[in-house]
Amino acid sequence: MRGKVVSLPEAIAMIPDGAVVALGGNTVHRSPSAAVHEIVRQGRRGLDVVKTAGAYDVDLLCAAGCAAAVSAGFIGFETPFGMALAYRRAVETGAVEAREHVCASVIAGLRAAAQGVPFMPIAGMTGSDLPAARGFRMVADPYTGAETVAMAAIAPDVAIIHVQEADVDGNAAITGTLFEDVLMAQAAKRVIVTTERVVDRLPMDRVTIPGFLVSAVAEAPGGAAPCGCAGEYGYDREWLLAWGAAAKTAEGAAAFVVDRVATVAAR
Amino acid sequence: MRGKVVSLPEAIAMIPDGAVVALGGNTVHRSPSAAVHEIVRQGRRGLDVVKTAGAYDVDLLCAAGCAAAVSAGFIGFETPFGMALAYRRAVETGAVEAREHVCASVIAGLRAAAQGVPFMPIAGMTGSDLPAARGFRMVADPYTGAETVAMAAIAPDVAIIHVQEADVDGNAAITGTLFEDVLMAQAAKRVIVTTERVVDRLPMDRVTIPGFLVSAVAEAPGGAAPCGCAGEYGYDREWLLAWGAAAKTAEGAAAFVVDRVATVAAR
Amino acid sequence: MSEREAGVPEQMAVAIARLLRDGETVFHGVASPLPMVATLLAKRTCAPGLVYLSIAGGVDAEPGYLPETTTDPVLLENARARVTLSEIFDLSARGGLDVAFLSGVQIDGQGRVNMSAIGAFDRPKVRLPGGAGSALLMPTAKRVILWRAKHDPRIFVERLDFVTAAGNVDRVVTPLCVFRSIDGRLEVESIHPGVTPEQVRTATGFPVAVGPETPVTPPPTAAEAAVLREIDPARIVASEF
Amino acid sequence: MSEREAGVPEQMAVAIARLLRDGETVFHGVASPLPMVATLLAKRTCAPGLVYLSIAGGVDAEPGYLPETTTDPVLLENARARVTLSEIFDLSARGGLDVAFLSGVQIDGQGRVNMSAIGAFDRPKVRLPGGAGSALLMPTAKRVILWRAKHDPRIFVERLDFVTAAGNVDRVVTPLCVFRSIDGRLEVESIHPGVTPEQVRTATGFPVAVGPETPVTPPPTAAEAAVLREIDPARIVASEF
Repeated sequence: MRGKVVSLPEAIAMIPDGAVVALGGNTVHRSPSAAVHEIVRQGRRGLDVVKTAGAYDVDLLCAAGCAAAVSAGFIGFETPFGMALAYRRAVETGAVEAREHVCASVIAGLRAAAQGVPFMPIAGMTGSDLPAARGFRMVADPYTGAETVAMAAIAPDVAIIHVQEADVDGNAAITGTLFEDVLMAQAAKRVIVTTERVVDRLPMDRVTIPGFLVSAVAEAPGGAAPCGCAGEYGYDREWLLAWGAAAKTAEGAAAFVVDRVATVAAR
Repeated sequence: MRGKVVSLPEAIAMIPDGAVVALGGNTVHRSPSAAVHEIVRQGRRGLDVVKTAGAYDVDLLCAAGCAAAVSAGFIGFETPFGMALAYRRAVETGAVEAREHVCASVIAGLRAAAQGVPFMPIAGMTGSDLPAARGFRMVADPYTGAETVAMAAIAPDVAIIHVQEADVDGNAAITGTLFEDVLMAQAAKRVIVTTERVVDRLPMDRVTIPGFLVSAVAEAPGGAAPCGCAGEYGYDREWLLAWGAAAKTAEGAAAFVVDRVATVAAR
Repeated sequence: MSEREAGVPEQMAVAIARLLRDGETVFHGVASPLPMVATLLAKRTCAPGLVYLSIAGGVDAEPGYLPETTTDPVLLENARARVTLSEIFDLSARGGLDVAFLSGVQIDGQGRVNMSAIGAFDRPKVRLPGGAGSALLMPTAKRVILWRAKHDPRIFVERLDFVTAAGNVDRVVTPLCVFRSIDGRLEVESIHPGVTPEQVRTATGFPVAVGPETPVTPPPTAAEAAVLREIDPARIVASEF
Repeated sequence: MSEREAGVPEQMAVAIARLLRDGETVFHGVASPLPMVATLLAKRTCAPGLVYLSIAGGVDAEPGYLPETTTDPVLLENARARVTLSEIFDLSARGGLDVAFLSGVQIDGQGRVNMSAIGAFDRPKVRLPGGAGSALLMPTAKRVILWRAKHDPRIFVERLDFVTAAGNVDRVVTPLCVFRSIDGRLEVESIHPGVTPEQVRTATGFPVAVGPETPVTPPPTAAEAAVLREIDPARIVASEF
């Protein structure tokens, strides 16, 4: 192997404390869990985690003390797995700032960064307390005077995207739902791709993220687990339920992080 | 056939005089030429034609008196075929208004419409006389005060997209370069798809425009000609050179329109 | 007998499905088993031409089985096309989405929702998951259908701790009843079979007009029940209970 | 002997190719045969790791033949990935595009271009095609390389009728010379073999410092010439002449 391929620890070592880190995937699907586990192992601190809808990844980063802020539209597991209790506790104790977004406003902020403009107007939001609570400002259309909320650009320092296949040059192929991963790759200053498999060469029409946007490729078989990875494996029900049970208390969550993540080499 | 399938004349009959009409494709590639020929035959008037980079389609609509305005970044044939002489003449005589854009500002305007916001900030444009000449206004980022040009939304009344394959429900598959066609389909109030072939059912990953955005599908084999259609046929060099020669004079262009378009049934 | 055993999930699913009309574009997001089942049911019964969109990106998916998580890749199976969540938000933002399914941890008498915080937003007693797409979808989708698998006065409140989203709420479907938004207020449209007006009144934190004259939600027809059994043999419809 | 026969196209192509650096992302749009050939040449010579983007959407396409029209679908052949023009504009807008190739009907001494109109913009004597992407690309791409296959004082003018675009012009390559932008002014960097300083001076409508001391553009090397013959046997490189 050559090109942009590095080990997962090498890839994660690129991320400084305090970085704005966008995570691909959605709830318990195609999250970059192996990368998140490695972030925990490396003891990264002060991250601002950007995601539309997060679950295990964000919850774990909160439990392990890696996150200082979470910029997301929704943080919670899907129906069988309940709430994100570590995230909730971290916000309630003031350890983590909940920068609540609409999923669509995360998208708008990423779009602004991807398009090289300082902000993006966004529809809707009327009647919501969010703009006032979050300091979202209004902008007037210079042609009609019509007002919309303006979302400030969100340019992650790093986007971490887990994919099914990538080549050594970083061309990456996502199977199944794309979520906001392509947009994250465009908006971020650097892109780390973790991949189930490094492959020789992908047909053009399979590539969802072009290699020239990608800084590093790390092979991470099973790298979405315990979340699912379309076409590869489903989510790990036992693991997620165990996490949900452990996360009921700070002590339980801490023990889980030590036992199943911090002291265990990459799966 | 059933679903959204109509004849090409029926599809074009949906377009009223004075409509804002976005045309897919780019220069001499995958333009909806059969639809343009039918617009000429039906004698539509007063159209505002939206395109990033147009050639034969826009030139012909100007020659035939169908266009009142052209909103585009570039109107000209590619190297072997020279300038768009009918467009040029129509603008010089005042018959057609050249609403010159940057290709990127057409995209920004379509994005605003697609995203349901009145305008879109756009990077660049500094040092250009275009904003002043075209009345493009500035907008200040409400967070930093940084100023960018604001593009007013461009919501075409109709987008006409020529594709290689579509099913009866309007799911459409473009082979080769997408150009701005998907965005046009999102921004437009109605979408007319002309297709080389109506097919039974397309695999999900082949579909570039989902059928729920499409109002009508018209089968038009050879429907991009004399422009090329990726994977199907190249551009018709003889036709384009003949048009270029005819378009040198108003009389020549008029005769060409009568002989090769107006009095000829759909190819 | 639990609500789950008593067929309340099925009652809710049919009540929701009947709200969907042929040809509408309909969207649900994460953690939405009831809307998923109801939409697939509607497509097999009252609204065959409905366009079914989900956060998984499927357009008119025909999943081989129903998943517990409604972001699941199986919701792309046999889809006619694939769209991104961004495209769905855009569709709604420009007025092209007919129905959005949303929910709330708290729901008030105007059909507004709180998904953000109990207590102060900045220093919450309970931090909630967040409103996902609701602050964009509720004001822009033509109709919003809210659902909750639980109906008690801590959910249906007089006053929200925080308004995460507000907008075009049309109906709210609960285990007890269907609310309809009339002139910006939720009114009880029908109560489900076996539910008393008193139950609805005491379970609802805002004042509601309900009495013996209130219509009863028609129970699932034999045909609806049969389709439900066919598309959802594992009773994912009951997973929220 | 015409310029075409004298190998001027090849001289221009190698002069352009040598401006490209390994690892750069490089874009050309419509009607750009010289940049297309030069970029493919650079990738085979001085800049193997260059990322070649075109309006056809190909990322590092390896076309089986070179097309006359540079929006041609053959420019997707053997590409590593496919991008849209929108994505390329975005890339440039956010500072990620290293080199954009552009041209002008008129070019002034600051390297600004007019692609819009001769005469008044609103009532033009000659309506021109329009600047395509240049008003976005010129201020945002890190470097802009202009080229024209013709060099006369009606093209290289003291004063533009209209400034369609202005920005980060680095070099301008013509049949006679290479201009370099220094402190915002075009200066003659080298004149092509066989061209006299006087020819450059009289062909240029703005004042230029050129004389016997002006360096001569190195002619194509044997290796460059061989690669050119291999990738462009039909001499598409000469199609603009």
